[in-house]
Parts: sequence; C-alpha cells; structure tokens
Amino acid sequence: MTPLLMELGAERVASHTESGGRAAGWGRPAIAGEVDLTHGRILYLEDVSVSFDGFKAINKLSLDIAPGELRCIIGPNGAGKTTMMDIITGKTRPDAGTVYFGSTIDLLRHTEAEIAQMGIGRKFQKPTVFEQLTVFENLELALKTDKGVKASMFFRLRSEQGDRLAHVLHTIHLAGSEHRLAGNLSHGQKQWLEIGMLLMQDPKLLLLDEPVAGMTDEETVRTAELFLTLKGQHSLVVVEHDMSFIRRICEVVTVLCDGSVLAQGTLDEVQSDERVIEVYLGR
Amino acid sequence: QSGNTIKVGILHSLSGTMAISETVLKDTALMAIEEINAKGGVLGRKLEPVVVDPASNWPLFAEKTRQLMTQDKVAAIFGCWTSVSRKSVLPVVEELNGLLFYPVQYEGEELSKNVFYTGAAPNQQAIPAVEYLMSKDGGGAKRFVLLGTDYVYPRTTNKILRAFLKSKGVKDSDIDEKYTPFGHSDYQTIVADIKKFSAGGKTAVISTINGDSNVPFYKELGNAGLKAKDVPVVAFSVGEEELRGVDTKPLVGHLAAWNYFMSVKNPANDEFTKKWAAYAKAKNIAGHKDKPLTNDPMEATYIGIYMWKQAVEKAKSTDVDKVIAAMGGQTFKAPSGFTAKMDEKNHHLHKPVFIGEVRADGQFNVVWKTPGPVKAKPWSPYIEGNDKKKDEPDGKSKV
Amino acid sequence: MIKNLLSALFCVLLAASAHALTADEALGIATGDTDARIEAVGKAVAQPDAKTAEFLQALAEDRVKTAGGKVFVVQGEKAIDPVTGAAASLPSDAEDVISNNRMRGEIDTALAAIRLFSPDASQRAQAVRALAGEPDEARLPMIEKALQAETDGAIRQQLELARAAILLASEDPAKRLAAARALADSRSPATRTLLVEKLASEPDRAVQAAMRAALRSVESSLAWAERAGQVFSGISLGSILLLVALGLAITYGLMGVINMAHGELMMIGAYATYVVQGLFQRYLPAEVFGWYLVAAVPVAFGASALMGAILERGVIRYLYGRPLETLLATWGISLMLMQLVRSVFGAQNVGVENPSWMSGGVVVLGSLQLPWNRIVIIGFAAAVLAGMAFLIARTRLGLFVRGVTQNRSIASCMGVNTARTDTLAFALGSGIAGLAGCALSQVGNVGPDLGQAYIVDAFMVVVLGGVGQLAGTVYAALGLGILNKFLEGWAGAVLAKIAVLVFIVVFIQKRPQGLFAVKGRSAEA
Amino acid sequence: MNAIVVNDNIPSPSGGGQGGGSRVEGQPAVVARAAPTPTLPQGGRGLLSRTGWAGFLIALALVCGVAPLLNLVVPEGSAFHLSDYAVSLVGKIMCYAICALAMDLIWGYTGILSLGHGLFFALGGYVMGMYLMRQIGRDGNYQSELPDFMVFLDWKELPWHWALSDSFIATLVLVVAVPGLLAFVFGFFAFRSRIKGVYFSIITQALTFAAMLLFFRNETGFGGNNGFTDFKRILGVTIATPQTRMVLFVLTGVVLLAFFLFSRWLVTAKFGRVLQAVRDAESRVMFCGYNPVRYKLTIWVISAMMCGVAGALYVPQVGIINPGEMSPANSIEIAVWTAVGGRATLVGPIVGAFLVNGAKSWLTVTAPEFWLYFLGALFIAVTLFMPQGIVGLLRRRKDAP
Amino acid sequence: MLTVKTIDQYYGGSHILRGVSLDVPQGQVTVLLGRNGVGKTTLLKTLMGLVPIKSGSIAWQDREIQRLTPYQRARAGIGYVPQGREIFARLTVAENLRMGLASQPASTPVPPQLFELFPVLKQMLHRRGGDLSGGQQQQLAIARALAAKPRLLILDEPTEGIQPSIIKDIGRVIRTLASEGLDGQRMSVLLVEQYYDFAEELADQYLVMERGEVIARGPGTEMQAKGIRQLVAI
Ligand SMILES: Nc1ncnc2c1ncn2[C@@H]1O[C@H](COP(=O)(O)OP(=O)(O)OP(=O)(O)O)[C@@H](O)[C@H]1O
Ligand SMILES: Nc1ncnc2c1ncn2[C@@H]1O[C@H](COP(=O)(O)OP(=O)(O)OP(=O)(O)O)[C@@H](O)[C@H]1O
Ligand SMILES: NC(N)=O
Ligand SMILES: [Mg+2]
Ligand SMILES: [Mg+2]
Repeated sequence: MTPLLMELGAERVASHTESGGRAAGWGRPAIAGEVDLTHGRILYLEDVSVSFDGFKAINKLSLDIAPGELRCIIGPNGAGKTTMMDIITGKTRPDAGTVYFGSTIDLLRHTEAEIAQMGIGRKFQKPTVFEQLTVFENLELALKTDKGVKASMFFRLRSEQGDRLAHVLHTIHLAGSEHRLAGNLSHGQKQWLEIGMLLMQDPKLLLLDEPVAGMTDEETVRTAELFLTLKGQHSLVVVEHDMSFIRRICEVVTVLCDGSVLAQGTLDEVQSDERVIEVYLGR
Repeated sequence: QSGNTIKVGILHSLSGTMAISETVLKDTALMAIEEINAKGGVLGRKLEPVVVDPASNWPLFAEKTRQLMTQDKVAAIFGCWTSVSRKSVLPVVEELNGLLFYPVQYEGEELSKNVFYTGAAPNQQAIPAVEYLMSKDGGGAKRFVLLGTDYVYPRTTNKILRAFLKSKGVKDSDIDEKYTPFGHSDYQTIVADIKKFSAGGKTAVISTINGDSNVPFYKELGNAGLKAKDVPVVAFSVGEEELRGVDTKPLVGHLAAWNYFMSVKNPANDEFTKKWAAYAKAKNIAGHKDKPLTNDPMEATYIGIYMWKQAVEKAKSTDVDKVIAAMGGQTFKAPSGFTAKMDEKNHHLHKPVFIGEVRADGQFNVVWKTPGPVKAKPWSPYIEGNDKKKDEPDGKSKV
Repeated sequence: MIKNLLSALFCVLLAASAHALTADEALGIATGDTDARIEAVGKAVAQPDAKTAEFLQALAEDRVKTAGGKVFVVQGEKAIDPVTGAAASLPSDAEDVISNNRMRGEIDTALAAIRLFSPDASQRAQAVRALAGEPDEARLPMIEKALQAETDGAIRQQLELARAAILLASEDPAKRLAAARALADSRSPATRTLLVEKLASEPDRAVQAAMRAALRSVESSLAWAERAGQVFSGISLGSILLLVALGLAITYGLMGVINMAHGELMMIGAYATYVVQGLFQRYLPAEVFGWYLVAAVPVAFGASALMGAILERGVIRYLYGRPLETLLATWGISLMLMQLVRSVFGAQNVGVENPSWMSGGVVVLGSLQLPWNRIVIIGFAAAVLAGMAFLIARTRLGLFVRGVTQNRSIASCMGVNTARTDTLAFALGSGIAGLAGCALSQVGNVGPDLGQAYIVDAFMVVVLGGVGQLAGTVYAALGLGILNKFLEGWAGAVLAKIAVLVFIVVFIQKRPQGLFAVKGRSAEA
Repeated sequence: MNAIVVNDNIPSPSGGGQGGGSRVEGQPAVVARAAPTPTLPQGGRGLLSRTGWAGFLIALALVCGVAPLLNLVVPEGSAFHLSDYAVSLVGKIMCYAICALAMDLIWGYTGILSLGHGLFFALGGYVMGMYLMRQIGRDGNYQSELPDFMVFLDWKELPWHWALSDSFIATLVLVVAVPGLLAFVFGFFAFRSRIKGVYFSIITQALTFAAMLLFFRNETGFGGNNGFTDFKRILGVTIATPQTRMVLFVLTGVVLLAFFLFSRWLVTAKFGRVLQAVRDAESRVMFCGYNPVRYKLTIWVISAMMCGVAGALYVPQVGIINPGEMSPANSIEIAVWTAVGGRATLVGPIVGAFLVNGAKSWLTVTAPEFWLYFLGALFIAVTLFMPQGIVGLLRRRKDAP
Repeated sequence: MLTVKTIDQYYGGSHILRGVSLDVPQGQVTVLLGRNGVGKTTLLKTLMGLVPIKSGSIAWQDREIQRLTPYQRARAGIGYVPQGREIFARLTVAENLRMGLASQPASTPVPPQLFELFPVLKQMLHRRGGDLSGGQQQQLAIARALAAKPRLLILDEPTEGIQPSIIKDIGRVIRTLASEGLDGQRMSVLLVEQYYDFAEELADQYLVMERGEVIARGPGTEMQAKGIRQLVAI
C-alpha cells in the first residue's frame, strides 16, 4: 500500500465521519460478505446486557464506533470492558441486545471464526499465543489469507507476504527471534507477538484489550504510534488503564462503569468528570 | 527335531482376562511332561516344553502358533481355552499341518484333522444335564432359563438345548433365553427376572455364563434367596476353580455338569490329585500350593498329553500324520475313574458325564452319572443339516 | 437350634403319640434310592420324636455318614449314633450321605412341619414361609392345628394365607370363596400363579369374581414390589459405580492424573480384604469371623493408600503438568500390579465370603428381598462420599489439594508443601479406591482382572459428571446405575449396556463439559 | 489489498499529554532503524531432509526388494533366510504402525486423544473380513454360499449389510468409507458441540466399547465373538502361501511408507501448523479466523481412514478379525505405541509400534511369566526418562553436542 | 534483609541471569527496572525457588536459602505476587486468600485491612477467582500475598491492568508496608515495575537490568539525576 492510497483512505474516512457516513455510502449496493458502512458505523451495540449467575456484567450497553475511528475505552476494574469484547467477538452470547458489524451483519448470528474472518481481530488481556509454535509460525497463521482447510494444505508463502511478515517481525521487536518458541518469550514479548499477529490478520476492526500492559514506557510510545498509523484505515477499540498512553492516541474516550457507559468525550473532559474521578481515576 | 529332546508347545494365556482359567492348564501340562520325562520320556527322548503367553489376545494366539511350529518346531501344541482362540489357531495348524490338543468343553460344530478335542462336546455335557433336571431326582423342571454370556459357545449350546427341549415337548413360552455382556458383574436384574419367571412353575436355570461373571452371579443368587431346591442352576463353565472365588454355603445344591470332578473317588483320581498337590507345592504355584484344586479341563489336558505320548510311541515317530493315525482308539485310564478312549474317527474322546451338586466346601457331590463313557457328537443332531455331516475330519488338510 | 427343635417337638408330642426313631428307619432315610428315602422321611415325620428331628437336621447339614449298614451323625470332631445318641467311633471307610436337591427339599419341608410348633416365633414364621410355597392338602390338618395354637398376629396371617392356598382346591364353593377373598392379602408371586391356575378351572361365578379381585390385588402389590426392586437395584449399581469412581474423582478429577492403575488400586483393596479374611480364619476364633470385614476396611484403605503413596513418590510426581504421559506410565503400572498379584496370589480368583450379617436379605413388600450386602454397600458408599466431600470442601488439606492441582508452583510460593500435599491427595484417592475394592469383594470377583472390569466405568462416571465436580460424580453414578437397570429390565443386559454407552455419547454432545460443567471464564483458566 | 504496512519511520505524535498518571514525558520519538530483512523459513521446503529421503528409500528397498528376496529366494537353511514367521510378524506390526501414525496425527499434532481408534481399525478389518468370508465360497464347514455362522444361525440369505461384500472393488472403497463415514458423523457432532480433551477421549472410548458389545451379538451379523476366521482366498488366490503373504507384506510396507509421506506432507503444510495451533490454543485459532471444527474433522476422518486401511491389511495377514479389536484396551495400546515412540514426530509412532509389539512378541516367549513387568517398566521408563518418547531422546542426543 | 550474590541462571542452553547481585534492605522499597525480556521475572523466580540457579547464593535474614523449596521460602516470610496474576481460577476469592495463608497456622484469619484496600474482593468473596476481571484478579493476587504478612514482599509488575485510583492506593500501601508493615513490623519490598513514575515515587533503592545483568543501581533519590528513565527506554 502506498502513501497515496493511505491518503485516499483517510479522505474517505473523513467524509464518513463528517456526513455520518451518508455521503460515502449513498447509493452503494450492499455486497454480501462485505462490511456495509452506509450508516457510518462499523460497530454498533445497542442495549446489550449479559449476566453471570445473576451478576449483571453488562447492563444495557449501547456504543458505536465509526469506520477508521480509534476509540479508547476506560473504566474501573470489572466495568465490563473485556466482557464487551467477548460479546463482539462471539465468545460470550449476550442475554439481550443487538450487535451489528457495519449495518448489515448481525454478529450474534456468527461464530468466532466467522467473525474473525469478517475482519474483527482481537488481542486478549492475557497474552495468548501458540506456545508450541515459533514466532514465525504464529505470525504466518495469523496472516490474512484463505483460511479454509484445503487452502492451508496447499498454502505457500508468497514473497510479498513474506516481506510483510518480516516487517511485522521487525515492528514487534522480534526480528531474530522468529525461530524461538513463542512459549519461551517473556511476558512483554508475548504481548508484542500478539499485536503482531493482529497486524498480520489485517482486520477492519481491531479490539485491543490492554495492549501496553507490561511494556516499558518506550514501547508504550511505539505502540501508540503504531496505533495512530493504523487509525483511519482501520477502526480500533483500545482498552487501557494507562492514561498517558490514552492521551497520546485518543480523541474520544468512553468510560464504562458497571456495565454501561458512564461518560464519553475527550480525555480532558472525561478526566475532569467528578464521577469518573470518583470511580476510576482517584484523587 | 533338534537334539535329543522333543519340543512341545504350551499355548495358554498367562495374562489378560483368560489367565484366570488357563494358567493352571499350563501348570498341568508341565506336570504331565515332568512325569513323562521322569519315566524316561518319549521314544527315549525327553520332552521339552516351550511355554508362551498369548495374553488372551486372539490374533496373538495365531502368531504364537506359527512361531511354535516354525521357529521352535514343536511336535504338538497343547493349548487354548476359548473357542475364538481355537478358531484363530486353527488355520495356522492346518496350514502348517500341526497338532493341537484342545482341552475345554465347547460347542462342537467343528472337526479338524489337526485338532484333538479332549473336552466335552455338547452331548457330553449339556444334554445329559438337562435330562437330569427334567428327571424326578433333578426336580422335574418344566421351565428353563437359558442364561449365558453373549458369545458363541453359550449361543450355540443354547440353540442345541432349545431344540432338545422342544423335542421333549417344552413350549417356547417356558424357555427364557438371556445373555449378558462379557465381564458383566451386576446380576440383580437377571436374578429378579429368574425369580419372576420361576413363579410360573418348576424352573431350572441352565447357565453358560463365562468364567468371570460367575462369581457375581452366584453371590447375587445366594443373597437374593433363590435356593437350589427351588430353582436349581446347572452350569457348564463352573468348576472347582471358579468356585474358589465364591462363598459356596448359600449355593449348596446348585449343579454343574462335567466329565470329571475333583471329588470323584477312585484310585486314578486319588493319584492325580495327590500328584497335583505335591507338584503345586514343589513348584510354589500361587493359590494351588495352599489349596490345590483340580478340574475338568486339567484332567482333559492331562489325558491329552498322555494320549499323544502313547500315539507317538505307537507311531514310533512324532510325524504329525503318523501320530494322527495312531491317535484313533488310544485309551487312557483317566482320573474320572473311567477309561477315556479317543474315538477312532472323530478326534473327540469318549467320556463319562457327571452331574455334581455344589457342596459347602466348594467341591461337588456327584448326584448322577452316565453308566459309561459317551461318544462325542461334534455335529449336534439337534441342528438342522448336521445329520448329513461326516463324523470325521476331511482326510486332507483344508488348505 | 437343636434345643428349639426339641421344645418344638415337645408340643407335637402333646398332640400325638410319638414314635421313636429306629436304626432301620435311620438307615432307610440315609441310604437307598431317593424315592425310598423320601418315603422313609414321610413315615418318620408322621409321628416324629426328638431324635428324628435331630437326625433330619444333621442330614440337612450334610453331617451324616454311613458305614457297614450303620448310620452316624458327625458332631464336630466326634460321631454319635442317631438312635441312641451315644458316642460312636466312626469307621475310617465311612461315606458321606449325599442328598440331592429333591431329598433336601423333602427334609426341609419335614423340618418346617416340625418347626411349625416351635416356641420361637421367628422359627415358626420361617416354617410357615417354607410351607407356603406348594399348597398340599395333606398339610391342612397340621396348619389348622398350628393356627389354633398361634398367638402371633403376623404368623397367623401367614398361616391363614397358607390355609387359604390349600382351601382354594376345596370341594366346597363356600370355602373356596373365603379362600379367594383371603388370598387378596397375599403378596407372593406363588399366589398369583396359584390364582391364575385355579381361575381357569373354577366353575362357580362368585368364586371366580373373588379370585379375579384377589388376583388384581396380588398383581398390583407385586408390580409395586417389582418397581421398587428396580429402583433399588439401580441405586445399588449406582452406589457401586460411585465407590469405584470416587477415588478417581480425586486422582483424576482433582489431580489430573489419568490414572489407568485406578482399577488395580481397587484390586489391592480387594486382596487386602482377602488377606484379612484369611488372618481371621487362621488366628481368631470363629465367632469373631463375621467382623473380619470391619477390620478389612481400614486395612484395604491403608494398603491401597500406601501403594498410591509409593506410586506418587516414585513415578507420578515427575509427571505433573504432563497429564497425557500419566496415561502411559499408569498403564505400565497397572500391567505390573496385575502381574504382581498373579505371581503372589495366583491367576485365579480368590474367595471372599460375605460375613453372616451381610448374607441373605431383608424381605420387604412381601416378595422383594433386598440383599444385605447391597444395602450395606449403599450405606458404605454414602459414608465414604460424605467423608470425602467434607475433606475436600471443608478442610485445609482439601483446599490445598485443590489449590495445588490448579497451580502447583504458585501454591508452593504461598507456603504449601506441594510434594506432601500431592502424596497425601494421591494416597487418599488410592485409599478410596481400596475401599471400593473392599466393597466390591462382597459382590463380585476378587481376581487379578478386578480392576480392568471397572476402569472404563469409573472414567465414564467421572467424566460424565464433569471432571473435578464431586456432585457431578454422584449424580452421574446414580443416574447411570438407575438408567442401566431400567433399560436392562426392558431390553436385556447387552442392549442396555450399549444404550447406556450411546446415551453417554449423546449426552456429552449436549453438555460437553459433563453434567456439572464449570461455566464462565474460570473454565478456561 | 488492504494490508497493514508498518512504516519504518513512525511519525512521532504531536505533543505528549501532561495529565496525571502520565508515563512518558519529553521522550524523544523513537526511530526504529531499518531492519535487515530476516531470513524466513519457507513452508513446504520439501518433505524430508536429505538423510530423511535416504532412510526412506532404504526402508522402501528393504520392504520391496530385500525382504521378498530373503524370504522367497534364499533357502530355508541359510543364515540369511527370512522366516515366514518373521514376515507375518513384521507385516502385522506394520499395520499397527499405520494405526500409530494415524493416532499421531490426531493426538500428537492436534492434541485430540482418541481412545476409540481401535474401532476404525476393526471396521476396516471387518470390511475386508466380509470379503474374505465370501471368498470362502462353498468350502466352509456347511458347504453353503453363506458364511458358516449364518448357516448355523439358520439365516437363509445374506443380510443387507453384506450386499457389497463379494466385490473386491467395493471392499476397497468401503475399507476407507465405513470408518471415514462413522468418523465424519461422530466427529461432526462432537467437534461442533466443542467436546474437548478427556470428554472427547471418553466418548470415543464409549463408542468403541458400545460397538464391541454390538459386534459380540450374533444378531448383528458379524459372526459374534468369534468374528471371521478360516479365510481361504483373496482375489481367488490361496491366502496361506508364502507368496501371497509376501505380496501382502510388501503392500503393507508400501502403504505404511506412503502414509508416512502423506502425513509428513500434511504436517509440514500450513494445515499441520493450524492443527498444532488448535492443540495449543483452540480459541485463539478461531479468533485468527480459522474454523477449527473443519480442521479437526478433516484430520480426524483422515486418521480414521488410515486406521481402516491398516485393519484391512491386517486381517488377511493374521487370519482373524473379531470384536476383541474394539476393546478399549486395544485403543489405549495404540496411544501407548505413539507415546513410547514420541508424539508429534511421525517417525516416533512407527518406532514405538515396532518396539512395543516387538518386545511383546519376544518377551511372551522368552519370559512368559514376567513379560508384563518388563513391558510395564518400559512404559514407566519412557515417560520418566524420555518425555518426548524414544525419538525425542535420540533428537536431544543429536542436538546436545 | 535479602542478599543475592552473583547468581547465574539458564533456560536450557541460554544464559538468562549473569552474575546478578543485589541487596534488599530491611524496611525499604527496592525497585527493579528493565526492558522486556531482560530477566526480571526470571530473577524473581529464582528468589522464590521456582527455577534453579546454577551458581551464586541467596541469603535471607542471614540464612542461605538457595537450597530451600519455594514453600520453605514462603514460610520463612517471603511473599510473592507473580507476573500474570496466577490466581487459582477455580477457587473462590475467599479460598484464594486462604491459600495465601498456607504458610501460617490453620486458624489465622485473613487480615481485614486487605478488604479496606481492595473493597471489591469483599463483595466477590464467593465468586470464583477465574471469573474476576483482569484487574480484579491482579488485586486478588496482591491481597493473597499480603495475607500472610510477609517480611519480604516480592512484586512482579503489580499494577498491570489495575485502574489508576487503585494504583495510587497500592503505591500508598507499599510505602506504609515498608515503613510499618501490616502489623507494625517493617517489610522489605522488591518491586519489578514498568510504570516508571510509579517506580520512581516508591523507590528507596533502584536497580536496572539489561540482558541478564544489573547495569545500574543506587538510591531512589538519584534516579532522576542519573537519567534512569532514559536508561530503561533505550
Ligand atoms: N463468568 C463469570 N461469572 C461471574 N462473574 C463474571 C464472569 N465473567 C465476568 N464476571 C464479572 O463481570 C465483571 C466484568 O468483567 P470484565 O472482565 O468485563 O471487566 P473489565 O472491565 O475487563 O475489567 P478489567 O479492567 O479489570 O479488565 C467483573 O466484575 C467480573 O467479576
Ligand atoms: N521457560 C523459558 N524457556 C526459555 N526461555 C525463557 C523462558 N522464560 C523466559 N525465557 C526467556 O528469558 C528471558 C528473560 O525472561 P523474563 O520473563 O525474565 O523477562 P522479563 O524481564 O520479566 O520481561 P517482561 O518485562 O517482558 O516481563 C527472555 O528472553 C525470555 O524469552
Ligand atoms: N469353549 C468355550 N468354553 O469357550
Ligand atoms: Mg478486562
Ligand atoms: Mg516479566
């Protein structure tokens, strides 16, 4: 992808956001399997609730994300952030509510694998990589390509795919470690590897659950920069507790508390909100 | 033949599920061989037993047979217990023209030139037992439960018995046929059913339950209060060894049919049981050194080995064809007290039939016996078409 | 026993002039062909005296021998003459008197007839039951006489039923009618057979109706008994499955060791029971023999627990975190243990007796006999379960076991002596397997293959219940037990077993983590 | 293509935040140095290494050339003669090795322990056995077209499931189709319900156990407990001759080697890595966009079919097939061979099958009363001292210096 | 006081810790910094005895402990908060806390202060540990280590995933623990932390690791002056 293309993409995103998606989507036919962005929303949750043994982890949560947006989500421990991601990726089925990807795809009707194939990628709060495979193989598996059985039997890495893989390896500071078993990496290295896998997967929507936990400050900065380059082309939902990181990347911050949205706005707005200070930031 | 010895193969499971029954046959065979060697062996040569363990695994029986015959070049094999193991071995002994002595009661329907059957055919065990049950002394049973483990020997035996009972005018509704899986250990329902069935008239149970399930069956029977005088059970696979594992006090009066019981009194048996006791002690055979027991398949093994020895001596060779020819008509003064004779043609023994009632000490009281040895009918006349069968194996080996 | 009989006879003697047993009679009863012997018994019992009863009792207990036309009764070490009661010396060529089933049946009936007049109520009750089986007109006077003398209500009722059964064949329709009405109270299957048989030939309308009513009542009580019997046998099978699975619920369910040697640990418990039985037989007086089982319980537990501890220390502890390898190692262990038992005890089964207090059963609902050994095992299983549940859920050791098995190294960092906890836990699971073996010795084989027969079932129960879920194990065991027994009554043992297995396969589809699945996130962690 | 490309020069964000909890202040933007393109391993570099191919070809030559020569041409007295017994033994073990290989695919690589593979083996064997029974023709005990056991059960005609048994071609198809179909149906439901780990293992065990009981029944129509034996001919050729046996031997060897290559191809392809990923973290695989059900089902069915073929080759060589092959213990043994040899190594399971069965054959003769101690001790020793199995140990030896 | 002398540690063939020496003085907070994968966690694991050391010695309260098992070290008064939470997923919160008391006599209660610090744990006492959110689990892990009132507290990135307000509380607590302990006895604290500001604020001593070696050390007050932040970053 060339810088030119990136620019074009950014323009498109801009028109999306300005017109609420209408301009960009006007008159475009909905293509099956393609995410339909006519309503200017790549992700749309409404009145979602889920409870575990009577405990309401998500309570009438409504939220939407625009294409190309980088949205940060903060909130106290146990607010339901991870659970929300579980719902979006099909891991947890909500008791009530609707979850749409674009304006046509009802995510509640799809399995995890299908959701992933549609273009929603996820990094888990606890780093999960394939411990018995090498770093290289981890990335190769994540690579965006036909994920069918037959295709993987006959799969050969094309050279541009290889280049991309090499780039990602470099980005995640694991160049030179590609033959190590992922299980032998340190905690922070696994975090990076998982981000790398997400990059390889090239999803339309990235869900990142505490991506910089356990990273050094320097790496936090790098991650922030990485996310900023992704923004525009991709939609990102980032959950973090690291305020400096959020400050670096985010315009709109959503605060979740007790399973629903407590506040939303710029970081400064949110940070001065008394309720947010009370439940989350502390004095 | 290698050197000065004649090798004989002993093919009994020493591990796996059948070890329970077969191990002692291996020891019996070794005892007989030791005896024969002590008296100078056969044709002036000592016998050398080759013991292998087919581990209750049927294909392994075939493999071991081939090994015994081609690697060790044994002159004869004494072995097998279950019919399926015999059937697995059969093609190999026929192909290689070997000799197998099979010492266990079985369902018949088979004759092979290369096999000598020293256990009972159905007419030497099952039929007389049922006749006894129907007699006045046997309780005059009118209804029958045919209870067995679900495999070929019980199925076949019961098929023959059903035909036999029919010929005696027993209605189908008075026969209840029941099977349990191998290793079945919970006989509550079965015993309850027998109880229910027996309310309909004088009932007897004919059990072809396989070795291991007998203990739970008899324990249940004892505790459920079914007494032998009300509902006698006659078993074809329960001998002294099987009763070792049961408290026999509640079972007194239940029956078994065999061609030999340890308790029969005659000089030949005295000698046999004494020899066995001494041998078990000398060889430190677990279980038997403290409580030596003999049973029908042991006797059949013993007879088999001696008859083979006599045939070899008659043929003056261990050559299989010559030995086969010499086997017909061999006689042996068996521990049963009768002279067992190898039929001239059909490779089965003429044997007496005993019906025994269980005693409190786990032995049997003989309550009935045939006046003399009975000729075996491997092709049961109660099965359609068998009347046309020749009562001898095809002359040629069946390749 | 003998004393009771004597006093029973005393009553009889009041009624009829007794006739003393003669040597010829004794010989006639003991020898000859069965028909003649039975006739001789009949004659002797017509006017029995104490000696006759004593002699019959000895016959029933196989204590009679003959030699040279003389009859001897063996009493312990000595022999006595049945006629004179004088001590006699037993000739060395004396032969056992062998009674076959038919003979034994006659002797029992004769003894029952005598016992009908015993002062001991339980003796009388037993005698009535023995006589009720086959209605025989010849016994009518005896029963009526007994009825006159009887004071115990329950026995009276039984006697009346016995009389009714006989009277059903009476010439007099009125008597038949009364008999049919009386029989409605009976709960014995024999009554049903009798009613069905007599109904076919009954000419009188009213009697027919009464018979039909009686039949309905008998049948319904029989049906209840049958259903209750089925439930009981299901619970009983379930309790055995539970015992078999409980130990595995620890070693496998909690500790994650795919313990293929679990069955062999049960086998060790069973053999320990056998050894204790042998020691009691050899070294302790016969009166206490019945308690061998009580002594065997801790010994079985200890033996298996010790073996478990040795295995854990020697092999298993090197395999934590590699559960699939434990499959291989414990498979090897199981082969070795089986062969060890074959070498030591022989390949054949060994005999373990039910102590007398566990033999026989209790009769409920008229026709249903619940065996004591099964009742005791149900109780035993419940006790073991309660003990284990307490230990696991309520004690510190239980907490440590659960903690250690979830995260060994962190538990260690918290100050748990993980090595000791592991050994204790594995020994506990093994010990419970030993207890199961001890219980199994009372209902089944004790042989080298004992464990193999149960290992598949044990794993199925634990897995069906949900690994690590004690409550699940309990439900799975009882559920499978009852399901199996109901299906068996309906489709036979083989198909029932197949159906149960298929049921498990299908059920797991619905509940892929077993009956009591851990839900939520913690399931993955 | 909308791929993510990470620029080497990441633009530095404008202005760090000043708020509370800020971690990074006044940091210079980090500029990553241009990375030298790392050398990347290429998938599918070739199935085997050079020594691997050499070994493979030697094995092929042994099976196809040397063994027949030593058995059929070299005279019996010679020291180089290969006995019929050895031929039948090795032939049998090669069938087991195929099973172990199949088990390795599903257990070693995919992490699914099947305790029911004996069932697929037996089914393949039964299909072949039915054909062989029909080949007996009228030479059975009862001189009927029907197999003896049917005559004995008073059956007058072949039951429906015997319909295709007289066609060799149909038999060849069914040998893979029957186990394959059963595996497909079973696997489809089981994997779809997300049955995993020991739950899966146990229901496979229940399945084979139920099948064993079913086949024990005479009514089922497969000869009950005795199964099928006393075969006479295959494709019209007498079965019990050294020549036929040698043909079967060579065929088994070739099939084993072919399956080895095929498995090798499967696991070195990306397909194999997905399987391993499924083994390590199935849910992560889903979030990568793979449908693990398909993958598991594919390898499961392939594995079952391989076992079926092994069973079909086994039956004419050992001369008997009966429900005992479906006993749970037999299936466990397959897993044992695989573990002894080394899981996830492909060569390992083959070595394991040969070692365990070879030891069994040898010890049951030389130490009939003690062989279980040796075998048991072997299993314990392997787990304790060779966690990766025998092949794993050899590998470590090689890697050490 | 904990004294570590020139320890070396290997994973298979690779040399992870190279002659690491350090002291953790009584009643002080020692902070260990370093980039990802330099061996911080490994070092802490060797202190707990979870991985063996090849050479060197570890002394705690003048007693050599490098031969002791982890549980013996725990009983000697060392508490550990592992990286990645490592709570007992299928035990309840209450049971997790009781596991933390394993080194104490059976009747020891859970110190009530813990619930003041982490109120959420009180609410969720009977929920299974594995069902908690990431941050809740982290709080539980800290509480579990504190339950036994250790004399030396080893924390591996304790703030990971915890909301800012509680991080502040944790900071305050660590300070108090070092100076007063839970029951008046001062505690030594060894803290591995990526969150530099948090670390700097707490540090009485600091250590910086790089590729398995300690490359810088000194009193906390000098951190700023010595440019430790940059040292860790580059
Ligand atoms: N299976 C479950 N059973 C019970 N409670 C649960 C379960 N899963 C989640 N919860 C509860 O739901 C709430 C939301 O959890 P979630 O993991 O979504 O929080 P979070 O916002 O991601 O928190 P954190 O910032 O700590 O990661 C928590 O209180 C948690 O304890
Ligand atoms: N089990 C293992 N086997 C082999 N190497 C390992 C193992 N665990 C860790 N390593 C390696 O040892 C090095 C040190 O790891 P360690 O976990 O101690 O790092 P760390 O400093 O704690 O990093 P982080 O800040 O990411 O947690 C890393 O390079 C890691 O890849
Ligand atoms: N032949 C028998 N008893 O299987
Ligand atoms: Mg979270
Ligand atoms: Mg770390």
